[in-house]
Amino acid sequence: MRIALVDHPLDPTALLAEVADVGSGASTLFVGTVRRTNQGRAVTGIDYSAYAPMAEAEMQRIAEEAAAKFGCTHLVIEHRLGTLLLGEASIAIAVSHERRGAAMDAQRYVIEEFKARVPIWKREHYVDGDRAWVDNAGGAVPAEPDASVGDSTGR
Amino acid sequence: MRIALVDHPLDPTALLAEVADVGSGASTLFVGTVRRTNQGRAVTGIDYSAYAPMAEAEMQRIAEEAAAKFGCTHLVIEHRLGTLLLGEASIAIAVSHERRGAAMDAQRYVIEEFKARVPIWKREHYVDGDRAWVDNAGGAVPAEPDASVGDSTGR
Amino acid sequence: MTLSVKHRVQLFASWSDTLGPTVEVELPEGARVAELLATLEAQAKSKSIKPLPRPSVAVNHRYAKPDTVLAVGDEIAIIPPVAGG
Amino acid sequence: MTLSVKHRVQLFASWSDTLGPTVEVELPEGARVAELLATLEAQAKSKSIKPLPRPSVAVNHRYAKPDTVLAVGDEIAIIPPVAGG
Repeated sequence: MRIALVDHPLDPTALLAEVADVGSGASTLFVGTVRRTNQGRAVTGIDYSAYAPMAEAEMQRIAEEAAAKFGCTHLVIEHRLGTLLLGEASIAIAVSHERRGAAMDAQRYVIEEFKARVPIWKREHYVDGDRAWVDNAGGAVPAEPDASVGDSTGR
Repeated sequence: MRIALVDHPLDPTALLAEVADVGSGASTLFVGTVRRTNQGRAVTGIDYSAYAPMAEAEMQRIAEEAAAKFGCTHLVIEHRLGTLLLGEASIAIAVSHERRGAAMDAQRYVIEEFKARVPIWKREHYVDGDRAWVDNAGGAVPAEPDASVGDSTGR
Repeated sequence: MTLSVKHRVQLFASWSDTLGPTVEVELPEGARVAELLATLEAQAKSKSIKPLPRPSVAVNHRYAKPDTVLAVGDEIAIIPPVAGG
Repeated sequence: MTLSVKHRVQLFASWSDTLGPTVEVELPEGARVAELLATLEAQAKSKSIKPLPRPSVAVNHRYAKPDTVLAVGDEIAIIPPVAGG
Protein backbone atom coordinates (compact mmCIF):
# COMPACT_ATOMS: atom_id res chain seq x y z
CA MET A 1 0.00 0.00 0.00
CA ARG A 2 1.38 3.40 -0.97
CA ILE A 3 0.06 6.97 -1.31
CA ALA A 4 1.82 10.02 -2.71
CA LEU A 5 1.38 13.62 -3.76
CA VAL A 6 3.62 14.27 -6.75
CA ASP A 7 4.58 17.30 -8.82
CA HIS A 8 5.34 15.48 -12.07
CA PRO A 9 3.11 13.77 -14.66
CA LEU A 10 1.50 10.57 -13.37
CA ASP A 11 2.42 7.21 -14.87
CA PRO A 12 -0.73 5.08 -14.43
CA THR A 13 0.91 2.08 -16.09
CA ALA A 14 3.66 2.04 -13.50
CA LEU A 15 1.01 2.03 -10.76
CA LEU A 16 -0.74 -0.91 -12.38
CA ALA A 17 2.57 -2.79 -12.49
CA GLU A 18 3.21 -1.88 -8.86
CA VAL A 19 0.01 -3.57 -7.62
CA ALA A 20 0.34 -6.63 -9.89
CA ASP A 21 0.64 -9.91 -8.02
CA VAL A 22 0.22 -13.53 -9.09
CA GLY A 23 -2.14 -13.99 -6.15
CA SER A 24 -4.45 -11.35 -7.64
CA GLY A 25 -6.87 -12.22 -10.41
CA ALA A 26 -8.12 -8.69 -11.02
CA SER A 27 -6.53 -5.27 -11.26
CA THR A 28 -8.29 -1.96 -11.67
CA LEU A 29 -6.98 1.45 -12.51
CA PHE A 30 -8.89 4.71 -12.14
CA VAL A 31 -7.52 7.84 -13.79
CA GLY A 32 -9.01 11.30 -13.37
CA THR A 33 -8.11 13.77 -16.09
CA VAL A 34 -8.62 17.48 -16.79
CA ARG A 35 -11.79 17.81 -18.81
CA ARG A 36 -12.41 20.27 -21.61
CA THR A 37 -15.54 21.72 -20.06
CA ASN A 38 -16.89 21.95 -16.53
CA GLN A 39 -20.43 23.07 -15.89
CA GLY A 40 -20.61 24.49 -19.38
CA ARG A 41 -17.42 26.60 -19.27
CA ALA A 42 -14.46 25.88 -21.56
CA VAL A 43 -11.44 24.96 -19.42
CA THR A 44 -7.82 25.45 -20.50
CA GLY A 45 -6.08 24.10 -17.40
CA ILE A 46 -6.25 23.56 -13.67
CA ASP A 47 -4.02 24.51 -10.75
CA TYR A 48 -4.11 21.88 -8.03
CA SER A 49 -2.86 22.83 -4.59
CA ALA A 50 -2.95 20.95 -1.30
CA TYR A 51 -2.58 21.21 2.42
CA ALA A 52 0.06 18.59 1.89
CA PRO A 53 0.68 17.02 5.33
CA MET A 54 -3.02 16.60 6.00
CA ALA A 55 -3.74 15.45 2.42
CA GLU A 56 -1.14 12.70 2.80
CA ALA A 57 -2.52 11.71 6.21
CA GLU A 58 -6.07 11.57 4.82
CA MET A 59 -4.97 9.55 1.77
CA GLN A 60 -3.23 7.10 4.08
CA ARG A 61 -6.36 6.80 6.23
CA ILE A 62 -8.53 6.16 3.15
CA ALA A 63 -6.10 3.48 1.92
CA GLU A 64 -6.18 1.79 5.32
CA GLU A 65 -9.98 1.93 5.42
CA ALA A 66 -10.17 0.33 1.97
CA ALA A 67 -7.72 -2.38 3.08
CA ALA A 68 -9.84 -3.12 6.15
CA LYS A 69 -13.19 -3.07 4.32
CA PHE A 70 -12.23 -4.96 1.17
CA GLY A 71 -9.12 -6.89 2.18
CA CYS A 72 -6.94 -5.28 -0.45
CA THR A 73 -3.35 -4.56 0.43
CA HIS A 74 -2.27 -4.01 -3.17
CA LEU A 75 -3.37 -0.39 -3.44
CA VAL A 76 -1.59 2.73 -4.69
CA ILE A 77 -3.00 6.27 -4.80
CA GLU A 78 -1.16 9.17 -6.43
CA HIS A 79 -2.39 12.74 -6.91
CA ARG A 80 -0.55 15.36 -8.92
CA LEU A 81 -0.23 19.01 -7.82
CA GLY A 82 0.65 22.09 -9.82
CA THR A 83 -0.65 23.27 -13.20
CA LEU A 84 -2.23 20.59 -15.37
CA LEU A 85 -3.26 20.96 -19.00
CA LEU A 86 -6.27 19.49 -20.76
CA GLY A 87 -6.26 15.70 -20.73
CA GLU A 88 -3.51 15.39 -18.13
CA ALA A 89 -4.07 13.02 -15.22
CA SER A 90 -4.67 14.49 -11.76
CA ILE A 91 -5.24 11.22 -9.90
CA ALA A 92 -4.47 7.55 -10.43
CA ILE A 93 -5.71 4.74 -8.20
CA ALA A 94 -4.52 1.19 -8.79
CA VAL A 95 -5.88 -1.83 -6.91
CA SER A 96 -5.39 -5.53 -7.35
CA HIS A 97 -7.25 -8.26 -5.54
CA GLU A 98 -7.90 -11.98 -5.71
CA ARG A 99 -11.56 -11.22 -6.45
CA ARG A 100 -12.72 -8.68 -9.04
CA GLY A 101 -15.71 -7.50 -7.00
CA ALA A 102 -13.52 -6.44 -4.10
CA ALA A 103 -11.06 -4.70 -6.45
CA MET A 104 -13.88 -2.65 -8.02
CA ASP A 105 -15.50 -1.93 -4.65
CA ALA A 106 -12.16 -0.68 -3.30
CA GLN A 107 -11.59 1.48 -6.39
CA ARG A 108 -14.95 3.16 -5.97
CA TYR A 109 -14.54 3.60 -2.22
CA VAL A 110 -11.15 5.26 -2.62
CA ILE A 111 -12.17 7.75 -5.32
CA GLU A 112 -15.43 8.73 -3.58
CA GLU A 113 -13.76 9.22 -0.19
CA PHE A 114 -10.84 11.02 -1.81
CA LYS A 115 -13.15 13.50 -3.54
CA ALA A 116 -15.02 14.17 -0.29
CA ARG A 117 -12.18 14.36 2.21
CA VAL A 118 -8.67 15.01 0.92
CA PRO A 119 -7.70 18.70 1.32
CA ILE A 120 -6.79 19.48 -2.28
CA TRP A 121 -8.19 22.43 -4.21
CA LYS A 122 -8.44 23.25 -7.86
CA ARG A 123 -8.60 26.57 -9.61
CA GLU A 124 -9.85 26.27 -13.15
CA HIS A 125 -8.57 28.51 -15.95
CA TYR A 126 -11.16 29.35 -18.57
CA VAL A 127 -10.85 30.28 -22.23
CA ASP A 128 -12.07 33.81 -21.40
CA GLY A 129 -9.14 34.33 -18.99
CA ASP A 130 -11.28 34.00 -15.88
CA ARG A 131 -10.28 31.73 -13.00
CA ALA A 132 -12.34 30.18 -10.26
CA TRP A 133 -11.96 27.85 -7.32
CA VAL A 134 -14.22 24.89 -7.99
CA ASP A 135 -15.21 22.29 -5.44
CA ASN A 136 -16.40 18.72 -5.77
CA ALA A 137 -19.90 19.62 -4.62
CA GLY A 138 -20.29 21.89 -7.66
CA GLY A 139 -19.56 25.23 -6.00
CA ALA A 140 -17.46 27.89 -7.74
CA VAL A 141 -15.87 30.99 -6.22
CA PRO A 142 -14.21 33.51 -8.55
CA ALA A 143 -10.54 33.74 -7.66
CA GLU A 144 -9.27 37.16 -6.55
CA PRO A 145 -7.58 38.68 -9.61
CA ASP A 146 -4.43 39.54 -7.66
CA ALA A 147 -4.39 36.42 -5.52
CA SER A 148 -1.03 34.79 -5.19
CA VAL A 149 -0.97 31.19 -6.33
CA GLY A 150 -0.50 28.95 -3.33
CA ASP A 151 2.56 26.78 -3.12
CA SER A 152 1.30 23.73 -4.89
CA THR A 153 3.15 21.34 -2.65
CA GLY A 154 1.46 22.75 0.42
CA ARG A 155 2.88 25.03 3.05
CA MET B 1 -16.13 1.47 -29.26
CA ARG B 2 -14.08 -1.58 -30.16
CA ILE B 3 -13.95 -5.25 -29.18
CA ALA B 4 -11.39 -7.88 -30.12
CA LEU B 5 -10.18 -11.40 -29.49
CA VAL B 6 -6.41 -11.45 -29.81
CA ASP B 7 -3.73 -14.13 -29.73
CA HIS B 8 -0.88 -11.95 -28.47
CA PRO B 9 -0.16 -10.39 -25.05
CA LEU B 10 -2.57 -7.60 -24.14
CA ASP B 11 -1.34 -4.01 -23.81
CA PRO B 12 -3.69 -2.45 -21.25
CA THR B 13 -1.90 0.91 -21.45
CA ALA B 14 -2.62 1.16 -25.16
CA LEU B 15 -6.30 0.53 -24.43
CA LEU B 16 -6.33 3.30 -21.84
CA ALA B 17 -4.77 5.67 -24.39
CA GLU B 18 -7.33 4.57 -26.97
CA VAL B 19 -10.31 5.64 -24.84
CA ALA B 20 -8.72 8.89 -23.61
CA ASP B 21 -10.63 12.01 -24.62
CA VAL B 22 -10.49 15.59 -23.38
CA GLY B 23 -14.25 15.42 -22.98
CA SER B 24 -13.84 12.63 -20.44
CA GLY B 25 -12.93 13.33 -16.83
CA ALA B 26 -12.55 9.72 -15.76
CA SER B 27 -10.99 6.62 -17.24
CA THR B 28 -11.06 3.13 -15.83
CA LEU B 29 -9.15 0.04 -16.75
CA PHE B 30 -9.96 -3.49 -15.64
CA VAL B 31 -7.38 -6.22 -16.14
CA GLY B 32 -8.00 -9.89 -15.41
CA THR B 33 -4.87 -11.98 -14.90
CA VAL B 34 -3.99 -15.63 -14.40
CA ARG B 35 -3.93 -16.27 -10.69
CA ARG B 36 -1.54 -18.56 -8.85
CA THR B 37 -4.27 -20.61 -7.19
CA ASN B 38 -7.89 -21.33 -8.00
CA GLN B 39 -10.12 -23.01 -5.46
CA GLY B 40 -7.09 -24.17 -3.54
CA ARG B 41 -5.17 -25.75 -6.44
CA ALA B 42 -1.79 -24.40 -7.62
CA VAL B 43 -2.14 -23.22 -11.23
CA THR B 44 0.77 -23.07 -13.71
CA GLY B 45 -1.11 -21.72 -16.73
CA ILE B 46 -4.41 -21.55 -18.58
CA ASP B 47 -5.52 -22.38 -22.13
CA TYR B 48 -8.25 -20.02 -23.30
CA SER B 49 -10.33 -21.07 -26.30
CA ALA B 50 -13.41 -19.50 -27.83
CA TYR B 51 -16.29 -20.00 -30.17
CA ALA B 52 -14.86 -16.97 -31.90
CA PRO B 53 -17.63 -15.62 -34.15
CA MET B 54 -20.22 -15.81 -31.37
CA ALA B 55 -17.77 -14.49 -28.75
CA GLU B 56 -17.14 -11.43 -30.88
CA ALA B 57 -20.86 -10.94 -31.49
CA GLU B 58 -21.59 -11.23 -27.77
CA MET B 59 -18.78 -8.82 -26.85
CA GLN B 60 -20.15 -6.31 -29.36
CA ARG B 61 -23.66 -6.68 -27.88
CA ILE B 62 -22.32 -6.13 -24.35
CA ALA B 63 -20.43 -3.02 -25.48
CA GLU B 64 -23.56 -1.66 -27.12
CA GLU B 65 -25.65 -2.38 -24.02
CA ALA B 66 -23.10 -0.54 -21.85
CA ALA B 67 -23.16 2.40 -24.26
CA ALA B 68 -26.95 2.55 -24.11
CA LYS B 69 -27.18 2.15 -20.32
CA PHE B 70 -24.33 4.42 -19.25
CA GLY B 71 -23.83 6.70 -22.25
CA CYS B 72 -20.23 5.67 -22.77
CA THR B 73 -18.98 5.42 -26.31
CA HIS B 74 -15.30 5.34 -25.30
CA LEU B 75 -15.11 1.65 -24.54
CA VAL B 76 -12.64 -1.05 -25.60
CA ILE B 77 -12.75 -4.74 -24.66
CA GLU B 78 -9.98 -7.19 -25.56
CA HIS B 79 -9.68 -10.84 -24.56
CA ARG B 80 -6.65 -12.98 -25.24
CA LEU B 81 -6.83 -16.61 -26.40
CA GLY B 82 -4.20 -19.35 -26.32
CA THR B 83 -1.90 -20.45 -23.50
CA LEU B 84 -1.32 -17.86 -20.77
CA LEU B 85 1.22 -18.09 -17.98
CA LEU B 86 0.89 -16.94 -14.37
CA GLY B 87 0.28 -13.21 -14.08
CA GLU B 88 -0.49 -12.70 -17.77
CA ALA B 89 -3.59 -10.69 -18.68
CA SER B 90 -6.56 -12.52 -20.16
CA ILE B 91 -8.92 -9.53 -20.44
CA ALA B 92 -8.64 -5.77 -20.47
CA ILE B 93 -11.58 -3.37 -20.42
CA ALA B 94 -11.00 0.36 -20.80
CA VAL B 95 -13.75 2.97 -20.43
CA SER B 96 -13.69 6.74 -20.31
CA HIS B 97 -16.61 8.98 -19.49
CA GLU B 98 -17.38 12.55 -18.56
CA ARG B 99 -18.57 11.30 -15.16
CA ARG B 100 -16.64 8.86 -13.00
CA GLY B 101 -19.74 7.07 -11.71
CA ALA B 102 -20.84 6.10 -15.20
CA ALA B 103 -17.32 4.97 -16.12
CA MET B 104 -17.17 2.66 -13.08
CA ASP B 105 -20.73 1.40 -13.62
CA ALA B 106 -19.90 0.57 -17.24
CA GLN B 107 -16.69 -1.20 -16.22
CA ARG B 108 -18.57 -3.40 -13.78
CA TYR B 109 -21.41 -4.09 -16.20
CA VAL B 110 -19.03 -5.18 -18.94
CA ILE B 111 -16.94 -7.56 -16.83
CA GLU B 112 -19.96 -9.16 -15.14
CA GLU B 113 -21.84 -9.68 -18.42
CA PHE B 114 -18.66 -10.87 -20.12
CA LYS B 115 -18.06 -13.52 -17.47
CA ALA B 116 -21.65 -14.73 -17.72
CA ARG B 117 -22.21 -14.68 -21.47
CA VAL B 118 -19.18 -14.70 -23.76
CA PRO B 119 -18.43 -18.22 -25.09
CA ILE B 120 -14.83 -18.55 -23.96
CA TRP B 121 -13.50 -21.50 -21.98
CA LYS B 122 -10.46 -22.06 -19.88
CA ARG B 123 -8.59 -25.20 -19.07
CA GLU B 124 -6.33 -24.80 -16.09
CA HIS B 125 -2.98 -26.57 -15.80
CA TYR B 126 -2.01 -27.57 -12.28
CA VAL B 127 1.35 -28.15 -10.63
CA ASP B 128 0.54 -31.89 -10.35
CA GLY B 129 0.15 -32.16 -14.16
CA ASP B 130 -3.63 -32.40 -14.03
CA ARG B 131 -5.83 -30.25 -16.26
CA ALA B 132 -9.46 -29.25 -15.90
CA TRP B 133 -12.08 -27.15 -17.62
CA VAL B 134 -13.14 -24.53 -15.12
CA ASP B 135 -16.20 -22.34 -15.45
CA ASN B 136 -17.09 -18.96 -13.98
CA ALA B 137 -19.77 -20.47 -11.75
CA GLY B 138 -17.09 -22.52 -9.96
CA GLY B 139 -17.57 -25.83 -11.75
CA ALA B 140 -14.61 -27.97 -12.80
CA VAL B 141 -14.57 -30.91 -15.21
CA PRO B 142 -11.36 -32.95 -15.54
CA ALA B 143 -10.13 -32.69 -19.12
CA GLU B 144 -9.85 -35.97 -21.05
CA PRO B 145 -6.17 -36.94 -20.91
CA ASP B 146 -6.01 -37.49 -24.67
CA ALA B 147 -8.24 -34.57 -25.62
CA SER B 148 -6.96 -32.49 -28.47
CA VAL B 149 -6.50 -28.83 -27.61
CA GLY B 150 -9.14 -26.79 -29.36
CA ASP B 151 -8.03 -24.22 -31.89
CA SER B 152 -7.67 -21.25 -29.61
CA THR B 153 -9.02 -18.81 -32.14
CA GLY B 154 -12.26 -20.76 -32.45
CA ARG B 155 -13.34 -22.97 -35.30
CA MET C 1 -44.25 -39.57 -42.79
CA THR C 2 -41.88 -37.02 -41.25
CA LEU C 3 -38.95 -35.54 -43.14
CA SER C 4 -35.67 -35.44 -41.27
CA VAL C 5 -32.90 -32.84 -41.33
CA LYS C 6 -29.20 -33.28 -40.60
CA HIS C 7 -27.85 -30.49 -38.39
CA ARG C 8 -24.11 -29.90 -38.05
CA VAL C 9 -23.36 -28.94 -34.45
CA GLN C 10 -20.15 -27.42 -33.04
CA LEU C 11 -19.01 -28.42 -29.56
CA PHE C 12 -16.53 -26.89 -27.13
CA ALA C 13 -14.54 -27.58 -23.97
CA SER C 14 -15.62 -30.75 -22.10
CA TRP C 15 -18.33 -31.45 -24.69
CA SER C 16 -15.76 -31.34 -27.48
CA ASP C 17 -13.48 -33.65 -25.48
CA THR C 18 -16.30 -36.21 -25.24
CA LEU C 19 -18.11 -36.02 -28.60
CA GLY C 20 -15.55 -34.23 -30.83
CA PRO C 21 -15.46 -30.68 -32.16
CA THR C 22 -18.42 -31.25 -34.51
CA VAL C 23 -21.20 -33.81 -34.79
CA GLU C 24 -24.09 -34.33 -37.16
CA VAL C 25 -27.49 -34.81 -35.56
CA GLU C 26 -30.48 -36.04 -37.56
CA LEU C 27 -33.77 -34.69 -36.26
CA PRO C 28 -37.32 -34.47 -37.57
CA GLU C 29 -38.04 -31.32 -39.57
CA GLY C 30 -39.24 -28.57 -37.23
CA ALA C 31 -37.37 -30.00 -34.23
CA ARG C 32 -36.58 -27.64 -31.37
CA VAL C 33 -33.43 -26.87 -29.38
CA ALA C 34 -34.66 -29.05 -26.47
CA GLU C 35 -34.80 -32.13 -28.72
CA LEU C 36 -31.30 -31.50 -30.07
CA LEU C 37 -29.96 -31.17 -26.55
CA ALA C 38 -31.71 -34.36 -25.38
CA THR C 39 -30.19 -36.28 -28.29
CA LEU C 40 -26.69 -35.01 -27.57
CA GLU C 41 -27.01 -35.60 -23.84
CA ALA C 42 -27.91 -39.22 -24.53
CA GLN C 43 -24.85 -39.58 -26.78
CA ALA C 44 -22.58 -37.99 -24.17
CA LYS C 45 -23.93 -40.27 -21.46
CA SER C 46 -23.03 -43.33 -23.53
CA LYS C 47 -19.50 -42.06 -24.15
CA SER C 48 -18.45 -40.54 -20.83
CA ILE C 49 -18.66 -41.94 -17.33
CA LYS C 50 -18.31 -38.42 -15.92
CA PRO C 51 -21.46 -36.33 -16.19
CA LEU C 52 -20.89 -33.28 -18.42
CA PRO C 53 -22.05 -29.84 -17.30
CA ARG C 54 -25.40 -28.82 -18.70
CA PRO C 55 -24.76 -26.55 -21.71
CA SER C 56 -26.65 -23.77 -23.42
CA VAL C 57 -27.35 -23.93 -27.13
CA ALA C 58 -26.51 -21.11 -29.54
CA VAL C 59 -28.19 -20.65 -32.90
CA ASN C 60 -26.61 -18.22 -35.35
CA HIS C 61 -24.32 -16.74 -32.65
CA ARG C 62 -27.09 -16.09 -30.12
CA TYR C 63 -28.25 -18.05 -27.10
CA ALA C 64 -31.41 -19.94 -28.07
CA LYS C 65 -34.37 -20.96 -25.92
CA PRO C 66 -35.42 -24.62 -25.57
CA ASP C 67 -38.45 -24.03 -27.81
CA THR C 68 -36.51 -22.37 -30.63
CA VAL C 69 -37.20 -24.25 -33.87
CA LEU C 70 -34.08 -25.34 -35.78
CA ALA C 71 -33.96 -24.45 -39.46
CA VAL C 72 -31.85 -25.84 -42.29
CA GLY C 73 -28.57 -23.91 -42.47
CA ASP C 74 -28.63 -22.66 -38.87
CA GLU C 75 -25.20 -22.41 -37.24
CA ILE C 76 -25.69 -24.45 -34.09
CA ALA C 77 -23.29 -24.72 -31.15
CA ILE C 78 -23.23 -26.41 -27.77
CA ILE C 79 -22.03 -23.87 -25.19
CA PRO C 80 -20.78 -25.44 -21.94
CA PRO C 81 -20.61 -23.11 -18.91
CA VAL C 82 -18.37 -20.24 -19.98
CA ALA C 83 -15.15 -19.14 -18.34
CA GLY C 84 -13.94 -15.98 -20.05
CA GLY C 85 -12.65 -12.89 -18.34
CA MET D 1 -9.63 37.36 34.30
CA THR D 2 -9.32 35.05 31.25
CA LEU D 3 -5.98 34.17 29.72
CA SER D 4 -5.83 34.42 25.93
CA VAL D 5 -3.91 32.27 23.44
CA LYS D 6 -2.65 33.20 19.97
CA HIS D 7 -3.38 30.47 17.43
CA ARG D 8 -1.62 30.42 14.07
CA VAL D 9 -4.08 29.31 11.40
CA GLN D 10 -3.34 28.19 7.83
CA LEU D 11 -5.82 29.03 5.07
CA PHE D 12 -6.31 27.70 1.56
CA ALA D 13 -8.02 28.42 -1.78
CA SER D 14 -10.61 31.22 -1.61
CA TRP D 15 -9.99 31.72 2.11
CA SER D 16 -6.29 32.23 1.47
CA ASP D 17 -7.10 34.68 -1.34
CA THR D 18 -9.16 36.76 1.10
CA LEU D 19 -7.28 36.57 4.41
CA GLY D 20 -3.81 35.40 3.32
CA PRO D 21 -2.11 32.01 3.69
CA THR D 22 -1.78 32.34 7.47
CA VAL D 23 -3.41 34.46 10.17
CA GLU D 24 -3.01 34.72 13.92
CA VAL D 25 -6.19 34.54 15.94
CA GLU D 26 -6.29 35.47 19.63
CA LEU D 27 -8.91 33.55 21.58
CA PRO D 28 -9.61 32.91 25.26
CA GLU D 29 -7.86 29.86 26.67
CA GLY D 30 -10.02 26.78 26.16
CA ALA D 31 -11.77 28.23 23.11
CA ARG D 32 -13.41 25.81 20.70
CA VAL D 33 -13.30 25.35 16.94
CA ALA D 34 -16.70 27.06 16.57
CA GLU D 35 -15.37 30.27 18.15
CA LEU D 36 -12.31 30.29 15.90
CA LEU D 37 -14.50 29.86 12.85
CA ALA D 38 -16.87 32.64 13.94
CA THR D 39 -13.92 35.01 14.40
CA LEU D 40 -12.48 34.21 10.96
CA GLU D 41 -15.88 34.43 9.27
CA ALA D 42 -16.32 37.94 10.69
CA GLN D 43 -12.87 38.92 9.37
CA ALA D 44 -13.63 37.47 5.93
CA LYS D 45 -16.95 39.29 5.78
CA SER D 46 -15.20 42.61 6.38
CA LYS D 47 -12.64 41.95 3.62
CA SER D 48 -14.66 40.34 0.84
CA ILE D 49 -17.92 41.38 -0.74
CA LYS D 50 -18.39 37.84 -2.07
CA PRO D 51 -19.49 35.32 0.53
CA LEU D 52 -16.86 32.60 1.01
CA PRO D 53 -17.88 28.95 1.09
CA ARG D 54 -18.31 27.56 4.58
CA PRO D 55 -15.12 25.68 5.49
CA SER D 56 -14.26 22.81 7.76
CA VAL D 57 -11.54 23.18 10.37
CA ALA D 58 -8.68 20.73 10.74
CA VAL D 59 -6.68 20.30 13.93
CA ASN D 60 -3.43 18.34 13.72
CA HIS D 61 -4.26 17.01 10.22
CA ARG D 62 -7.73 15.72 11.11
CA TYR D 63 -11.17 17.24 10.62
CA ALA D 64 -12.28 18.71 13.94
CA LYS D 65 -15.78 19.09 15.37
CA PRO D 66 -17.18 22.52 16.35
CA ASP D 67 -16.83 21.66 20.05
CA THR D 68 -13.20 20.55 19.82
CA VAL D 69 -11.13 22.57 22.30
CA LEU D 70 -8.07 24.26 20.81
CA ALA D 71 -4.77 23.71 22.64
CA VAL D 72 -1.51 25.63 22.52
CA GLY D 73 0.64 24.25 19.70
CA ASP D 74 -2.22 22.70 17.71
CA GLU D 75 -1.74 22.85 13.92
CA ILE D 76 -4.93 24.52 12.79
CA ALA D 77 -6.18 24.88 9.20
CA ILE D 78 -9.24 26.29 7.46
CA ILE D 79 -10.37 23.75 4.86
CA PRO D 80 -12.67 25.22 2.17
CA PRO D 81 -14.76 22.69 0.20
CA VAL D 82 -12.25 20.29 -1.34
CA ALA D 83 -11.76 19.54 -5.02
CA GLY D 84 -9.19 16.78 -5.38
CA GLY D 85 -9.50 13.78 -7.63
